[in-house]
Amino acid sequence: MMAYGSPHTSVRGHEGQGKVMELMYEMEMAAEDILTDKQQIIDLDRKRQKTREAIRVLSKDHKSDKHWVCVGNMFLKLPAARTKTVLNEDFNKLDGEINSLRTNLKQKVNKLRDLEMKEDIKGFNLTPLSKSDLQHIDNYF
Amino acid sequence: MASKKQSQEQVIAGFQELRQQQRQIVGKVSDIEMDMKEHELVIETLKEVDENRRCFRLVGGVLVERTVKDVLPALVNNKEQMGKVVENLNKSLEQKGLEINKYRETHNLKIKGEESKEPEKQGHGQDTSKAGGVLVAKNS
Amino acid sequence: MSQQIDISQLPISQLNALAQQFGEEIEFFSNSLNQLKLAQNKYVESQESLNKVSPQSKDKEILVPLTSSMYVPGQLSDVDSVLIDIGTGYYVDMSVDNAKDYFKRRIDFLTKQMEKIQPILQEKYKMKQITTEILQLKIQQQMQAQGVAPKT
Amino acid sequence: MASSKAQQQLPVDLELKKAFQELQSKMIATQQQLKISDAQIETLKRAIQRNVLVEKEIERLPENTRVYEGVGRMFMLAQIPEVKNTLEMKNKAAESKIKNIEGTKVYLERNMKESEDSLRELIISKQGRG
Amino acid sequence: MMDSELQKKLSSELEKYQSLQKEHQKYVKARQVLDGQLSENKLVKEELDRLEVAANVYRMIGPVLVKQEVTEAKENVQKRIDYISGEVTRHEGLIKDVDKKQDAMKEALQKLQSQYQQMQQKAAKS
Amino acid sequence: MASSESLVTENASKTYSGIPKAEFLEDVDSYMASAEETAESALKKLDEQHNKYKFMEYNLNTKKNRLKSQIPDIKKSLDIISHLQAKKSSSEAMETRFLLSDQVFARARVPPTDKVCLWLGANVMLEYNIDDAEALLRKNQEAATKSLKQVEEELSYITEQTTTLEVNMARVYNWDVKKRRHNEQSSKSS
Repeated sequence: MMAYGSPHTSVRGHEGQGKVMELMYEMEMAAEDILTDKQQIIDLDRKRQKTREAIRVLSKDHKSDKHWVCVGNMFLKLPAARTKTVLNEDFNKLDGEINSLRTNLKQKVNKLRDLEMKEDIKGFNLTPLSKSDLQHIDNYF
Repeated sequence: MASKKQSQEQVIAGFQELRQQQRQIVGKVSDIEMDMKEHELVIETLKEVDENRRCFRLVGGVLVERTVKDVLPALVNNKEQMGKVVENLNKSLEQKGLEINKYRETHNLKIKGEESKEPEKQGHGQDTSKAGGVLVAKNS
Repeated sequence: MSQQIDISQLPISQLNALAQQFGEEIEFFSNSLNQLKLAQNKYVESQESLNKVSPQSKDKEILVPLTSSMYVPGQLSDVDSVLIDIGTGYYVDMSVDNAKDYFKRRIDFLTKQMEKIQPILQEKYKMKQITTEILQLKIQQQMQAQGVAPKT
Repeated sequence: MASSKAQQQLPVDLELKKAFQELQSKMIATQQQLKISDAQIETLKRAIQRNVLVEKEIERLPENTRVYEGVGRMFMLAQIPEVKNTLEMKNKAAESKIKNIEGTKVYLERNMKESEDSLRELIISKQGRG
Repeated sequence: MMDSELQKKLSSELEKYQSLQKEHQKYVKARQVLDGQLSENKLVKEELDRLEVAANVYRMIGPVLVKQEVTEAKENVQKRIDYISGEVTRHEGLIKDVDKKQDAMKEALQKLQSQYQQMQQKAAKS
Repeated sequence: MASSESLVTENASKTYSGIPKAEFLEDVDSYMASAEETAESALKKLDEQHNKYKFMEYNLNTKKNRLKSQIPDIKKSLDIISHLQAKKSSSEAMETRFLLSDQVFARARVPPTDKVCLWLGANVMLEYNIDDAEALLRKNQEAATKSLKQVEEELSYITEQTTTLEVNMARVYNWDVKKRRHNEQSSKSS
């Protein structure tokens, strides 16, 4: 995983190209990782909100003593009290997952920032390929 | 010229038909091989458990309740049958390959872009199958 | 077919692009057609499975699908009504007959959708065929003009 | 090549050309329809064959074997004769479907032939005039 | 070099045009999604309209099926339909805007391109 | 035309779980000189290699999707098992609405049980004690998760190789543009 380079460094010799590419790759991976985590947090949060909504609705409903609760592909008829426990458990579990993701996310963001800082000092810009291609052609014209 | 052109197209169509058949056989073989692997895993699992345990087998939409000792031999047999089918398919695959080569020789066909390198590597026939135009009939 | 006249005036490159475009459109429409067909098959299956939810089946011993890979023995406890997922998070208790009607409606709906697509697809096939024909003719003409036509 | 050039230089009989084109697209459509019909028949026949095999398999089972019929995702306990009955009913339904499709096939083929004949007549009548 | 200025302009304009295209795609995709949601909700509404007032309707909230009055369910779905319809119209407006911008840019781009070509031809001759 | 080593298989020994590594083209000039390649033929080779990675990517994506649907199913099964465990010594039957077929839920009574049946594959279903079933499912869950992770890593490795190839293609292309430009200029000045 060593030999990488960006097209416009080619004219200036190839010292350190591999490093740059490696860094770029690392950064991309880190950024992607962050994005997936963020998406997951959003999904989990939506689920959490729904669970909260369910808890609220059921706490207002005193008519029915049993509820249909979805477990996998099916519904189980559970007593109101058990439903409440299940929902609360779900809620807490989701809460825990979201929180641990958030904590990790902070670290990941910091790491990415570190990587980007290095880039800044060296003065390499992260332009997309198409753009650099154009510049490259420009140079020759 | 019209008739000549027609026959060229027919030659190419015939060739593509053969390639299609080849691909179909390859596909079938890999399907059956996957199925065999699945059988292997299940057989291993069943060998480990009590032979009187309840075990069901699905036969064309009908689920039959039996025990492990009834199902296991049926599975082993099934797998053997599949092995034979694969063997036969591999034979016909070989034949198909020969047939294709012969067809290519007799009609003097070349795959475009193949002039400079060895024949197509196996398992990557994909790009040659796309539309017409990839094949060039040489008749000059 | 007024377009035909236009088509025959186009240069080879544009004809090529046009043929390709028709090809893509054909793919798109056949894809949607396939998807509709798949969805319809599911409805048909559901409709058929409702046929077995009948008074004779009351309390019958069944293997209950808990998930797609896990079953457990049980009994069918209600053969008069089923719960139907009508979409967007809504579920309705329906008598078995009403449920069958529901699926019939859905199947008919999809049939209509497919009947709308079919002629479009047919037309696209035709257009593609015409374009390819003209394209081939033009290529032949060009080859003749360049004197590279194979000997007859 | 001579023929294609000649065709182009002659004033094309528009009526004939149109009839040709119509026949051609009809032919393509019919052939597609026939192909679909053949494929449907093929699947149905295979289903029948499979059902026959299943029936044989079930007949070999000890009499008191518990068998379940697949209904959607669920399996419902059934008697062996019951299952056989269902299979036979399915086969009958499939056979009548095959008959239906074969009927449409005959219709399609006849229709096709009629179109061909009428085009032939058109050509003859034109030649007579020319 | 003379044409390098022009070249730069051309490429930057091209880039703008491409980003417009991307925007266009984004909106079209969003509208497709909305269209799908709209038709699904309409089908649901149709089904709800068929029901008797006493029918058992549930809404899935989180993992629980919560019973809902038929009238309330109908109102809810209608509200959703109204909202999505509004979104569809809004997206159509957005798409039209981008279309207009694209058309305008197309002309400018073509001019630039022909200018550039002329320039190149001149350079080749000299 | 002399046949030469492919641009990317020069170092075929470097692989990642059987996926060949695409070497970065450090020095286009010397490569093009030594390999006696025209830009066109070099690009074609790169493109072929690119297609091969795409093919592998497609296969891996199929695998990934299969695992991605398998994992939640196992999770669901485990969720339900925990309910069955809680219920197995009760006297009351469990009331359920199960998915009979697409969009249809039917009602069933499930008497307390300590047995479930699991599909093993190859059209075989085996009866398990709840605890054994749970153990098996957990094992499968772990294996599937691990496998998914590996597939994802392989996919990102392929993306990496594809990027390298794309950069290589761009470099060869640019090299060619530069050369043409140069030739034009030298012919002009002569």
